[in-house]
Amino acid sequence: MQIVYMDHAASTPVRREVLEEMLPFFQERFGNPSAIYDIGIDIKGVIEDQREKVANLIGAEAKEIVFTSSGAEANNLAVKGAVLANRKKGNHIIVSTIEHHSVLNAARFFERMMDYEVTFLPVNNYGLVDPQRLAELVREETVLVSIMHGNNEIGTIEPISGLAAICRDKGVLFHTDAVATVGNIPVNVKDLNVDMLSLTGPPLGAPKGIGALYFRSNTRLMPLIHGGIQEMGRRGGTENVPGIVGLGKAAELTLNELPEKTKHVKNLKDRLVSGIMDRIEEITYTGHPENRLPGHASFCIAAIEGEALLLMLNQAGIYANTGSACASKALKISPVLVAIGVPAEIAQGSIVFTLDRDNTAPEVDYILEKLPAVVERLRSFSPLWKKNI
Amino acid sequence: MQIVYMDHAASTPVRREVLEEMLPFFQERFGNPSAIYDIGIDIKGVIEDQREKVANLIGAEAKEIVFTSSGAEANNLAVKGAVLANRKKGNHIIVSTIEHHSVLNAARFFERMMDYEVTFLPVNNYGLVDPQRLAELVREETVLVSIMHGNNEIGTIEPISGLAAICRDKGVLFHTDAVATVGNIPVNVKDLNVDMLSLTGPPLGAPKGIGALYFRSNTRLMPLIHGGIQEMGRRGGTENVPGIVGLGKAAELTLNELPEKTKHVKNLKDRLVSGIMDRIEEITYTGHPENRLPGHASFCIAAIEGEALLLMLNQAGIYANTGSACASKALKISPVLVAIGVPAEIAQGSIVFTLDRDNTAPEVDYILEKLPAVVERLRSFSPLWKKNI
Amino acid sequence: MYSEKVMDHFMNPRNVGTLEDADGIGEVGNPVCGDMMTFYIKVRDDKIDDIKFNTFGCAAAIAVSSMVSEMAKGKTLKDARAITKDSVAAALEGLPKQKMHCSNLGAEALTKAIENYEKKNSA
Amino acid sequence: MYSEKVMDHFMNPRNVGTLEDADGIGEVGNPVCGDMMTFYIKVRDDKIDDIKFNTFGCAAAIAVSSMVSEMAKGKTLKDARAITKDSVAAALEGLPKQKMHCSNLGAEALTKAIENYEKKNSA
Ligand SMILES: Cc1ncc(COP(=O)(O)O)c(C=O)c1O
Ligand SMILES: Cc1ncc(COP(=O)(O)O)c(C=O)c1O
Repeated sequence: MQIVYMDHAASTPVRREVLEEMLPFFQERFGNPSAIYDIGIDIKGVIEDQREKVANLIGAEAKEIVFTSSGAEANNLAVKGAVLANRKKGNHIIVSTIEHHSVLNAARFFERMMDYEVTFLPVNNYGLVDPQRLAELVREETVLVSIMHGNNEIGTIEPISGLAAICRDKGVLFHTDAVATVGNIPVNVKDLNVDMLSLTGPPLGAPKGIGALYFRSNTRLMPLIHGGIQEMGRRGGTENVPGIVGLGKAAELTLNELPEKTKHVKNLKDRLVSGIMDRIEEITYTGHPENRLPGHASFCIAAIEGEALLLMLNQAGIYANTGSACASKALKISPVLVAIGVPAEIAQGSIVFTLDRDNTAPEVDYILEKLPAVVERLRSFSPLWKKNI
Repeated sequence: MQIVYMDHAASTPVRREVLEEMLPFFQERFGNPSAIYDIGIDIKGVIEDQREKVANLIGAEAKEIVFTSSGAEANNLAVKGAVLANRKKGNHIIVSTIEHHSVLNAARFFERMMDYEVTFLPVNNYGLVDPQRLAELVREETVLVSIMHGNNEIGTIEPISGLAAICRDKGVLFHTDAVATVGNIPVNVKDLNVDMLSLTGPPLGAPKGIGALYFRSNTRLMPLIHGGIQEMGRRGGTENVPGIVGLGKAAELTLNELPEKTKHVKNLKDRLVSGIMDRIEEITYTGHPENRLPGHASFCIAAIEGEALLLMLNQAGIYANTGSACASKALKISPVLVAIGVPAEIAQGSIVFTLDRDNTAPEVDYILEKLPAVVERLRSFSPLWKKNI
Repeated sequence: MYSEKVMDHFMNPRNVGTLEDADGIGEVGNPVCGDMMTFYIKVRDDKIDDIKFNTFGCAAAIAVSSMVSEMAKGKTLKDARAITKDSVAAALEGLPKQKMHCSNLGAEALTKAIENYEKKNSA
Repeated sequence: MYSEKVMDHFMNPRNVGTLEDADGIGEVGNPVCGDMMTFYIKVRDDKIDDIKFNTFGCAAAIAVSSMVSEMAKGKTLKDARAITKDSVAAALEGLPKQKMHCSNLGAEALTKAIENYEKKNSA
């Protein structure tokens, strides 16, 4: 059976070149980077080289990068680390309503446990935050604003540099979760004008278990994982050396190949989107039509439910994602779809395709062949579908 | 040149069988375990199998294991997670003076930032905590007691089950950092009677970047990394699948091979210790002479300094560790050596050998040949050595 | 996640459709919650002579509907009413915990259709 | 961490030892802090004719002592006094930041030995 994997936002295989680079660090080059003898110093040097490569990818300096175990850890370190290190400044945090759980729940932690106030900044129907609204909400006691760069569910890219500028002007720290963008579009911390930025390995072809936080030098940051002097005292624990090597190599490859990859996935995505919109009626393309991740195509299809759709596609060898309530462990519709105002019954028919460099035009065509038939079949069961009423 | 690596407490190479088990999970089996389609469900099942294996190694149930990125993260999750989840109970924490930085600094975080009181429980000259002293210090407001199982610098094993029983009687949560013991001696959470226990991958032959926390079911725990529903809501972030697979395999191997390994390293260690004590004068064997990690040999050698000793041994192909001030980035003597009452100038001559399954008798003999000569040479430079005064 | 039986009934649901001249119709659920089922029955000699359904919902909801329709077909109304969420789930060789409410919906929709028939015929 | 030069002077320190009939002795540091150096000098014609040292300390401390002894040997007292922590570090092709205090100790111990000599001879 043909297999077409288009759920790269959920997971991406490690690139061959990346794995090869990592392999020696499991067994032969296994030394502890904190050790003072030659094999420790060697590994320490390797880590610093990777820090440089990751910094290069996003226009930062090596000393502004701290390695973490995931995007979620980077987000928690940014939110909790910055808020705790600036407790005296105030007790107000602003996040958008479409943030990833790791940002939302880190902010809510302060609300529930520590007497902070959290303002949830709404978005419009495209998922865009309104800079003017942000400017109105920032106040004296605001410690941190966290607004994601690219949204993983609807693909929308936020106007970060403008948002960050507002905060910079008012002396408020600005963090962006760039987990969905780094590896998919050019990201430059100077252009974005942010104080902190989170990223993770898999979108770059690095393994699970490694991520990083950029923090502008002089940004005060309380460690999330207290411990020894690793990561300039910002994160305790023995370093995940193979993971760091993988992230470094993947960053280096990405820097070189990004323009080509972006073009490739955008072409495929455009073909997929127009093909789907042509073939399926009563369908909504969610998120911003232009300001979006190049390989991200998200829809809501009326009268059917996303989990059923996904599993029928799975039977046809197609892998995608959904924000439907039934597909979530909490049986709740994606808060992102709610935030952009999709009616609940329409949001149930959510489906998301995320493409990467290894996807091909025949794969897109395979989806264009299978998806309409699957939708038609599910609609033929549905009491909501017009022909059945 | 002969290479003799005896710094296994700092780092241990990944076992071949473990790496082989991990490899398919970087590329072929790369699915996201939260995904609802077949390849996601497959990976989810794999993770639950590993959880079972790790639980088996320490006599726990699978649902009582949460995977972390390191021992330090497990310690932070235990200390911060338990203290925050039990804020109403009180604001007093007890830790021993010889805890790892990740426990000490997590406790100090509450002292500095959150109006908690931390009591540092002293140890005797062998590094042992006094149960009666603990019983006196536990009080109404005590939320958590954290005392390590085995100490990585002096090898001493604490009488955890007795200490935990005192806390259990008084309704106080008890955590033990078992990073230095799991993989080196049998560890059973029921026998130890603890509520929480931290472990990490490398001592088992698993890679860096993976660890775990055992928490007795019903133990309330606030996540350290907030996020989605991964790890039963106790730790957000995409799971480090290859790392988890490595830890599971390593736990399985360890369970089978531990008695043999323990015997092997203890024999070698005994040969090393008696050989060194016979050959070098004015030397102290630190830590408890019997109640200690089987492969752990630690000394303080008078009139010389540990970093110099380590580097001269390094030139002879021998890898060891030290708690001397000059070898630490903070230029401070190991607080553990201070805590057991070693005079500062003697503590400078600290040296630690930690053995593992791949060490051999000829390697021990090589050290017995080289070490006395290196010590003699450094003493020949030393203004503190009796022959030079 | 799902048993083979669930996947079979999801991929090839039995008795899908509507009955123009249904004797009873039962509808439960709500698209806002993600699940909605409509059952149609024809009754003859106090037995369920024919049964059809339309379902909007997840794989479990569709499989449950199919299984309920299969279990009910040919049964007396009394026996059909005895179909419970647990007997449906058991016939499907189990359902994930968070999907048990789907099997409840199925039994409920069938019961509603029977009640609808009885109400019409008791008048 | 250490330059090759440091490692060379650490592994093969020059001028190790004591001088029984030293003209000046300088001692700095403290074993409690992990570094202690004693320098012995013989002076002839206002020049350092011979120099020896004993050092307790890390590789940097030993290398620094060796380098200072080599730099000082044969120099006039005035020139020897001009040896600074930076010139020692430079001669060693650099030292890690947290080890710079070792090179300071070396220069200081030499200065103390010279002062000790001068004090004795000014009496
Ligand atoms: C006793 C002890 N606890 C905790 C840790 C931290 O473990 P990790 O390096 O996996 O974070 C160590 C590491 O050496 C240790 O020896
Ligand atoms: C936008 C966004 N932020 C954060 C995360 C969390 O990253 P990780 O899974 O590496 O913890 C994700 C994961 O999908 C994401 O899409």
